[in-house]
Amino acid sequence: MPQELPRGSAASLSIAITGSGGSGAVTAGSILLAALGKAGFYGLMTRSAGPQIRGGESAAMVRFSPEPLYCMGDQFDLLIALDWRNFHRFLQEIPLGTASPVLYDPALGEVPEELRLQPRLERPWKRRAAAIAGGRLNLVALGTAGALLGLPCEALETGVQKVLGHKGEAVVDSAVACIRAGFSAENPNLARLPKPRPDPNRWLLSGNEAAALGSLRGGVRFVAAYPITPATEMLEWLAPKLEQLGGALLQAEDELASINMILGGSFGGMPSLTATSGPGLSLMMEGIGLAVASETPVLVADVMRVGPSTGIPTKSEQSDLHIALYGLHGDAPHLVLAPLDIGDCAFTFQWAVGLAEQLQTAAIVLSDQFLGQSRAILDPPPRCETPLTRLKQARERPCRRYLYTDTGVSPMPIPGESPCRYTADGLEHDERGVPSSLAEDHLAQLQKRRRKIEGFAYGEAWAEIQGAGPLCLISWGSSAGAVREAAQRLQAAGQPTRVILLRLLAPLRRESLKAALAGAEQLFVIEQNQTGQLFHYLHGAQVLPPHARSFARPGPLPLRPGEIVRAVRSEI
Amino acid sequence: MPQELPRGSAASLSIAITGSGGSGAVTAGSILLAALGKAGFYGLMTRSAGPQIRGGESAAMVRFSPEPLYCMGDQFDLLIALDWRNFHRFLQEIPLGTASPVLYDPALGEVPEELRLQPRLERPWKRRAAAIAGGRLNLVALGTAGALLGLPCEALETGVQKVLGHKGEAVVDSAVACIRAGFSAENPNLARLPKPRPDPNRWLLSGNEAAALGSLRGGVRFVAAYPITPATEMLEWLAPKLEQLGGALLQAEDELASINMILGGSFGGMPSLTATSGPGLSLMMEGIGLAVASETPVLVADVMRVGPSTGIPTKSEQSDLHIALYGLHGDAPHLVLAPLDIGDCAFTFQWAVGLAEQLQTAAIVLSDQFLGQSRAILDPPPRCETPLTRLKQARERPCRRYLYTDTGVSPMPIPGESPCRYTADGLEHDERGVPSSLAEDHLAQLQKRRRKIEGFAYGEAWAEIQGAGPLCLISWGSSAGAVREAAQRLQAAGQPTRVILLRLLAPLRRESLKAALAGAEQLFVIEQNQTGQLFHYLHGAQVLPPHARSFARPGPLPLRPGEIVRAVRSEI
Amino acid sequence: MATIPTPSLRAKDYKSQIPPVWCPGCGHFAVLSALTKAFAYLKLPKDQLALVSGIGCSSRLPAYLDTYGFHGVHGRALAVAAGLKTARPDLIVIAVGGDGDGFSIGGNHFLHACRRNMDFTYIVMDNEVYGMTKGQASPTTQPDWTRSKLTPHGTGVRRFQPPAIALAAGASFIARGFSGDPTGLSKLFVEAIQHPGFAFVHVLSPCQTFRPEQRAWKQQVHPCSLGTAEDPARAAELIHRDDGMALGVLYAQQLPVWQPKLTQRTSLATIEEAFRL
Amino acid sequence: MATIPTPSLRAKDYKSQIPPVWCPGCGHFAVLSALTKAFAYLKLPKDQLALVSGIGCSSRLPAYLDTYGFHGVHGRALAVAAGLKTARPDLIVIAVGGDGDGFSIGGNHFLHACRRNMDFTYIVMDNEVYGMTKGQASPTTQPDWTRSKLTPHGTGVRRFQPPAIALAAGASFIARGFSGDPTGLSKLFVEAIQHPGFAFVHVLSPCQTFRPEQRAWKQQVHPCSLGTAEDPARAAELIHRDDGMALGVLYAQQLPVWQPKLTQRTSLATIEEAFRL
Ligand SMILES: Cc1ncc(C[n+]2csc(CCOP(=O)(O)OP(=O)(O)O)c2C)c(N)n1
Ligand SMILES: Cc1ncc(C[n+]2csc(CCOP(=O)(O)OP(=O)(O)O)c2C)c(N)n1
Ligand code: SF4
Ligand code: SF4
Ligand SMILES: [Mg+2]
Ligand SMILES: [Mg+2]
Repeated sequence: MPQELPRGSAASLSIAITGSGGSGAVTAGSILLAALGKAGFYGLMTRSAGPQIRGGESAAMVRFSPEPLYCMGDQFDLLIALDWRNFHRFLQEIPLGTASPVLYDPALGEVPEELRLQPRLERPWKRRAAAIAGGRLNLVALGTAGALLGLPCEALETGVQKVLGHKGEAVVDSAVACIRAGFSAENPNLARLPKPRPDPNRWLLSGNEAAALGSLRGGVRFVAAYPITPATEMLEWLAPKLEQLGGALLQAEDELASINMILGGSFGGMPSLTATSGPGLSLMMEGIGLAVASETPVLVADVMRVGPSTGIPTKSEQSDLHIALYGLHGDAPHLVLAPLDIGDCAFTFQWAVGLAEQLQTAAIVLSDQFLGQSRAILDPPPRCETPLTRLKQARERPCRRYLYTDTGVSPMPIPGESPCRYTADGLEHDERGVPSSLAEDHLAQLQKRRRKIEGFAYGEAWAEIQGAGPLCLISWGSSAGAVREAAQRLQAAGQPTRVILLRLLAPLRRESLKAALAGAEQLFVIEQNQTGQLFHYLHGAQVLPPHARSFARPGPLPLRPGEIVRAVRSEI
Repeated sequence: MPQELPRGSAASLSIAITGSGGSGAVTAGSILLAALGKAGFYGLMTRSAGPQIRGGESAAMVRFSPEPLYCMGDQFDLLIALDWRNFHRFLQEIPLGTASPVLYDPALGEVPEELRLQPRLERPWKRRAAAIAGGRLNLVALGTAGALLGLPCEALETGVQKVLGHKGEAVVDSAVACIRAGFSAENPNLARLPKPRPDPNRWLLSGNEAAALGSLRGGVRFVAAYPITPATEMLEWLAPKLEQLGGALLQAEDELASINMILGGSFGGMPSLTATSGPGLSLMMEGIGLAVASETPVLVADVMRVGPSTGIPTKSEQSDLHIALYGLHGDAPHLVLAPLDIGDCAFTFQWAVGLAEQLQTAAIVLSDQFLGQSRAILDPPPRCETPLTRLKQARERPCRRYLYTDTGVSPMPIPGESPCRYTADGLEHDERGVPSSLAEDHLAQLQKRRRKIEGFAYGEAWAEIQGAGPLCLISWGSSAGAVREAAQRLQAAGQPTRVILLRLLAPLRRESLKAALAGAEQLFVIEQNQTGQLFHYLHGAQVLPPHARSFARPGPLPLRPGEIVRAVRSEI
Repeated sequence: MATIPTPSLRAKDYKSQIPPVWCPGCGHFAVLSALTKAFAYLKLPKDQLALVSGIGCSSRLPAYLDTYGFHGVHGRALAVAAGLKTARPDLIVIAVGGDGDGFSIGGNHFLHACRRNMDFTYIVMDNEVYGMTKGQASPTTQPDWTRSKLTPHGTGVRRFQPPAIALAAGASFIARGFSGDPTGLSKLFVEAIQHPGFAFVHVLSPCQTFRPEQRAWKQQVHPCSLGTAEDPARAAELIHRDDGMALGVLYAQQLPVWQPKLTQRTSLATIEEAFRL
Repeated sequence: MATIPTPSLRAKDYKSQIPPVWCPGCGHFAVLSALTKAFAYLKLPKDQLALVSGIGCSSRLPAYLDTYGFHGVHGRALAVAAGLKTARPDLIVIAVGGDGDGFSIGGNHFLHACRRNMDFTYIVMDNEVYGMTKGQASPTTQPDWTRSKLTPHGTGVRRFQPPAIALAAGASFIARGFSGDPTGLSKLFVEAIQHPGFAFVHVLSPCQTFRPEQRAWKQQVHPCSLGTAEDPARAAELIHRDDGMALGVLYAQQLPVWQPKLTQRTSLATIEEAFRL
C-alpha cells in the first residue's frame, strides 16, 4: 500500500556560513544546528571545503524547518560571510535568492562583485569580538544571525555547550560572551518560520553514524577496514563502540586485506562489515565474489564520492550503482541496497546485515558523501523488526555445506561450535564443498545461489512508495530526499504525483515494482550520475515502459528539488 | 550491408580421444590435427583434463571438415579410448551419436556400461605397441583411426614430425613405426567427407596465439602480467616474440602491479597490454578506472573461464560481460570488445589496440578458454587495415593535456619527446590536468570522455551480420561459432535466418544495431552464461523489442549448434 | 551445539576422505601428513581447528583435513586468518599456501602479518615455482632458471628471502622445514602452533613436475647451525647469511601479541543515548 | 619533436605554477625544494624527467614540478614506475609518495621493486601518519599513538622498518633524509638519482597538522654512524640497530639492474611465418 504523499513541503530556511582558513565557519554551523535542535526545529547541515588538506576555506550550509527535512533547498536565504577570501570557490554551491541578505562585517573587505545586487546587513563583528577575552568573530556573527532568525539566546548557548563543551569552561564562557555580544544588538527581522514543537527525544547525528548504528543493531561485531574519504568517520565512530560491545575493529593494510579479513570473521560466525568508497570498492570486487561463491555473509558499505578513479573524494555522487550491481566476474547474485536518507541509514544497514546473514551472501550498501557526512536533527530512526539470522545448525557429518534446499540456503556450521566440519570454497564445488568441474554441479550451485537471493520474501521494505498520481518519479538512495520534496511541490501545484524510492536494488523486486508502476503515465528516473545508471538497469530488467525518461545529473553539486521540478515540468 | 549467410554447414567429423594419466590422448589429438591440416582439412581441437595438476586423465576433441569450422559439433562420430580409467569424467563432454563406434583395445578392460549400445571396433594396440622399440599405444591407435578415416599415412607422419620433431629422431622414428603399425591393418571404412582442397598457406594456431599476434600487429610492445589459467599461454607466446621485436614482457608480482605497470608503459608512449582471467580482472578494475580517467590507453585481455570467484579455471564461460561493461566505479566510459572465433582473435585484438590508442582509453577484450586454448586450422587471419594511432603532438606549454576538443580526444605528449610537459591525473581535473572539484570541470571532463568514445566512427567492424530473415539470432564472442552454424542449419531447413554477432560491445552501436534488427520478427539473444548478460545489456540500451528471448546457458560445456536449433525451434 | 570431548585421535583421523589432486611425489603430501601428526601430538580438537588458504597446489591442503577450512582466493590467506583469529581467538588458526600465493601476490599481507603478530601459524610450501599454473618463476625462483616460457632467460631478479623479510617485518617465530624430513617438520609444526604469536614455517616442498631438480634438496639441506639469537639485529645478520637450506627454528622471540579482548562492557541502548539532542 | 637542449636551469625553474595544497609548515615543501635543487645540480632535462606517485598529501608532489608526471591511484606508484622504466629506459624516473601509500597499501610493490632493482629512485615522505585522510596510524606510526579515532588505544602493532625491509628485500641503495635538513636531503637525492639501480630514500617529513609533536625531530636526528657495510649480512645487523633517526646513506651496493634491451631483431612477418601449416 503506498503511503500518502506528505502535504506540500513545510516552510524552511537555508543559511550558508563561509570563511577562509581558521575562520570557524563549520564551528558556527555546528553550534547553529545544535541550537536549532534545542529550539525544536528539524535540520540538516552539510559542509564544503577547499582543496587544502586542512585549514583551507570552508562553508557550512544549514537548512531547518519545523517539519523533518531530507535534502538541501534550492537556494539560500541568508549568507553569513566571515570573510571574503576564496569566496568564489563556493559560488556555485551557494545559490542565493534574489532577496537573500548578505550578513558581514565591512571591516573585512569588499563584498564581491557577484553579490552586489543582494541586500546587505553590515555588523561590526570584528570590533565586538576584539572587546571579549579570547573573542572569536564567527561566534559574534552567529549571535547576530541567531537573533535575526528569532532563536532564543539560550538555544545558542546550549549549542555552544554541545559543540565546544569538551574544550573547557574558559572557552565556553568566552564563546557565550561572543554569542551574546552579537545577539544583544539585534531584533528578529528575518522571515520567520511557524513555531516548532521542541522534542528532546530527537536525535542529532550524521548518516555515517546512523549507518554504523544500524550495522550494530543488525549484529555486526567485527569490522576490518582501510581509511578512505568519505567513509572514514563511519569507521572512526565504530572503533570504540565495537570495543564496548565485545567486538573489534581491525585497521587493515589495504582493501584487499579488509574484505578478506571480514570473510574470515564471518566464517568464524561473527557478522562482519567493511566500509569504503569507490576506489576501495574496486579493489574489493574479487573478495566480494568469494563471499558470493563461498556463501559467506558480509556487508560492504560504499560511501560513494565523485568518480571515476580518484575523482573528487570530498563530494557526493551516485555513480557506483553499476559496479555494485554488476562489478563481479561470473554470474554472482548478491544484494545491493541504498539508504534513502540520513535516518534511513540506520534501518537500511540493519536490514542489509540481516539479509546478508540470512541469505549467506554479500550485501553492498550504497551510501554517499552527502548522506554520510551531513548531520541532521531527526526523529529517532526506527529499527528493522524482522528477525533475520544465519542458519547454523547442520545435521550431517561430513557436512553438506552447500546442500540443495528449497530456499537455496544451506546450513553453515561455525568452527568450534559444531562437529559438522567443512571447507568453504570459491572454486565451483558440489554440495559437500568439494571442488568440481562437472556441468551438473556448476549448474546446480549457480541455481541454488540465485534461488536463495531471488526467492526470498523481502516484504515491503524494498521501496518507499508515496502518492498515486499518473506522474511517477522513481529514484534511489540519497536523491530520494530531493525527489520527495519535488513530488510534494508538484502535488501541491495540482499535479498528482507518485514517488517510488528503491531501497533494495538487487535483487530487483520486478513484480512489485511493476505493480507499483501500474497506471503511471509519465515516468522519470532520477539519480545523481551522468549516464542514468538506474534507468538502464530498470530497462535491462524490462520494467519500464519505453516512454520513461531519465533525469540523471552527476555530482558534485547536490540534486535540488527545484531542478527536478523544472526538469519534470519541461517534459510534461 | 549484411553478408549472405553461408550455405548449409559443410559435412564434418568429430573424434574424441580419451585416456588416463600419461596415455597420450592430447599428443595423439595434436598429431591428428596437424595431419588433417596437411591433408587439406580445416579443423579444431579442444582438450579437457581431470582435476589433477598434471598427468591426470585427459581428452582431445577434434572436429574437421573441408570447410572452415568455428565450433565443436553436436556429437562425436568416433570415440578412441586409450583406456577406461576415469572415463566417466568425460561422459557429459563427449556425447556420442547412436551409431558412433567406440575404438579400443579390449586388453585394456571392459567398455563402460554407458557405452554398451555403441558399435565397437576392437584392435590389439597394446600388443602391437609392445612389438616396437619405445612403442606407444596412443600412436598405434592414431594410426588405426587415421586409416579408418581415410587419411594418407604421410599426413600422419608429417603430423608426428610437427608435434614430436623437437624430441629427436629416435622418438620420431618410433612414433612413425607405431602409426604405421596401426595404419597398415586397416581399410578406410568410416563415413568419409568430401575431398578437401589442401592449401599450405593455412595456419594452425590457438586463439591465445592469434590474440597475441593481433596485439603485436596493433603495435603492442610492452606487456606486464601475472600468470593465470587460461590466459598464461598468450603471455608465454608473447614473451620471446616481444623480445625479438624490441619490446619486453614483465612478470608482475600481482595483477594490481600488472595493470599499473602497463599504465606506466603506455604513459611512456608504448602501446601496452595485460592478459588475465576473471579473478585477475576483478583486481584490475581500479587500475582500469585510472586508465579511463587519466586517458592512458591500455588493452586488457580477459580470457574468461567459469565463474564466479575461482570457479572452474580450466573451462569456458561468457560470464564476465557484466564486469567488463559495468565493473568500474563512477561514470567511466571505455571499450569492450570480443573476438568471434579463433582467427578473429587476431583481428579483434589488433583493432582493440588501435581503438585504445586512438581514443586514449582502456579496452577490455573478452576472449575465453574455448577460444584461447583451442587450436584451429584456418585461413590466415586478415589484418585490420584502418590506421589507428595515438594523437601525440601538442602545441602549448604548459600543455592542455585534457583539452576540450570536438572529438573529445586531446593531445598526449610523450615524455622525452616533447617539451609540452604535463601531469596525468586520476583525480578529476581541468583541461591542464590540475585537480579540480568544481562542478563545471567535472561535467566537462565527463562529457569529453564520453564524447570521444561514443562519437567515434567505428565503421563496419562493430558486428558481423549475415542473412536477412525474420528470425534473428544475436550473439557475441565465442558463442558466435555455434550460433553461426545453428543459423546455417535453420536456413538450410527453410527458415530464413539472420545472425548479428557483436564484436564491439561498448560503446554499443545502438543505431546500427537497430538498423540491423529492422524487420526481425523473432529475436534470440544467445550466450554462454546463466543470467543472460548480453540480453539485459541490450534491453538496458533499449534496442530490443519486448518479445526478444534470451537463450543463456552457463559453462562448462560448450554451446552446441544443435541445442541452439532446438531452443529456437521450440519457441517459434 | 556443544563440542564432543575429543578422544585421543591418531594422525590419520585428521585426514578427510577427499583424495588430493597433487602429482605423485609432490612435496605437499608430506606437509599434510606432518601436520596431522602435529595435531595428534598436540591432541587438538578437530572442531577447533581452522585451516585457511589461498590458491595454488599447496593451497588445496585444507580440504584434505577433517577440520574446518576456508579455501579463499589467491594471495589472501593471511587476511582471512587475521580476521578469523580476531573474531574467534579461541580457535586454532593455521594459514597455508605456496610461495607464489604468499610471497608474490600475497607479499603485503605477509609483511603486515609479521608485524601484527597475531597468534596463528603460517605454513608456506615453497617449491620455487607456480605449480598450479604450470611452472612459472615465483619470487623464490633462482634468477637464472630458464624453464618458464614467460621468462625464457630467467627472471634476472634476486630471490625473495622469506626468513630475512619475516624478521625485518617483525615476525616473532621463524622456522624452516623440509618435506623430505617429515619428523623434523612435524616437530616444527608443533613448536609453531605452540608459539604465542605469529609463527612462520618456511617449508621446502619440492614440485616433482616442474622442478624435478629439487630432488637434490635431500642432499643439500642441513640443520640450522646459526643458533637462535634473541637480539633481532644479531639474528638479522645470521639470517642474511642463511643459505636457504638450513632446517630448524631460525628465530623465536616472545613479543606482544595483537588480540582484542572481545568483552562486552556496555549495551547498544546506552550507546544510542548519546545521539539524543 | 626533438628536445631542445636544456640551458642551465635553476632549481626554481623545475617548479610548476600550481600552488601546493599542503598545510603551512608541512615537511613535504622541503622535499619538493630539495628535489628541484638536485635536478638543477644534475642539470637534468625537464622533458626527460618523469615523476610518478600514488595518493596522499605527499603524492601530490608531481604536479608541483614542471616535468612529466603521473599521479595514479593509491599505493601503485612503484608499479607505474617499473612499467614506465621498462618501456622507456632513457627517462629519469622518480617515484614519490607517503608512508601509507608506500608501506601500507603499496607494501607488496615495495618488496618487489627492491628485488627487481630497476634503475629508478623512490622517495617516501614518511610522516608516520595518513595525512590526506585526516590522521590515521600508518605502518610507521608508534604502536602507542592514540590520536586516531580508528585506533583509540594505539595500533599495538610494531612499526614497519623501511630500511630493514628494503635491505631484506634486496634493495641496492638505502638512504634516510630529513626535510628539516634540506641541503643534506638534496645531496641524498643526487646520490640516489645517480645510483644505478633502485634507490630508496626514506625522508622524515613531518605532518604539521596531525603530528605536531614531530617538530621535535629537529633535535632527534643525527648523522648515520653505522658506516655502509658492503656485506649485506653485516649491513642487516647495522640497519636493525638503526634508531630510525640516522641520516645519510645507510647502504649502497652495485647489483645487477633489471632492464630489457629493447632492440628489435626480427620482423613480425617472420614471426607470423611459424603459424603456417
Ligand atoms: C587473482 C589470481 N591471479 C592468478 C591466479 C592464478 N594462479 C593460481 S595458483 C597460482 C600460483 C600458485 O603458486 P604457489 O602459490 O607457489 O603454489 P603451488 O601451486 O606452487 O603449490 C596462480 C598464479 C589466480 N587464481 N588468481
Ligand atoms: C584504494 C584507496 N584506498 C584508500 C584511499 C584513501 N587514502 C588517500 S591518501 C591515503 C593515505 C595517505 O597517507 P600517506 O601515503 O602517508 O601520505 P600523506 O598524506 O601522509 O603524505 C589514503 C588511505 C584511496 N585514495 N584509495
Ligand atoms: S604441479 Fe608440482 S606443486 Fe603442483 S601438485 Fe604437481 S608436484 Fe605438486
Ligand atoms: S595534513 Fe600533514 S602531510 Fe598533509 S599537507 Fe598537512 S601537514 Fe602535510
Ligand atoms: Mg609454489
Ligand atoms: Mg604519511
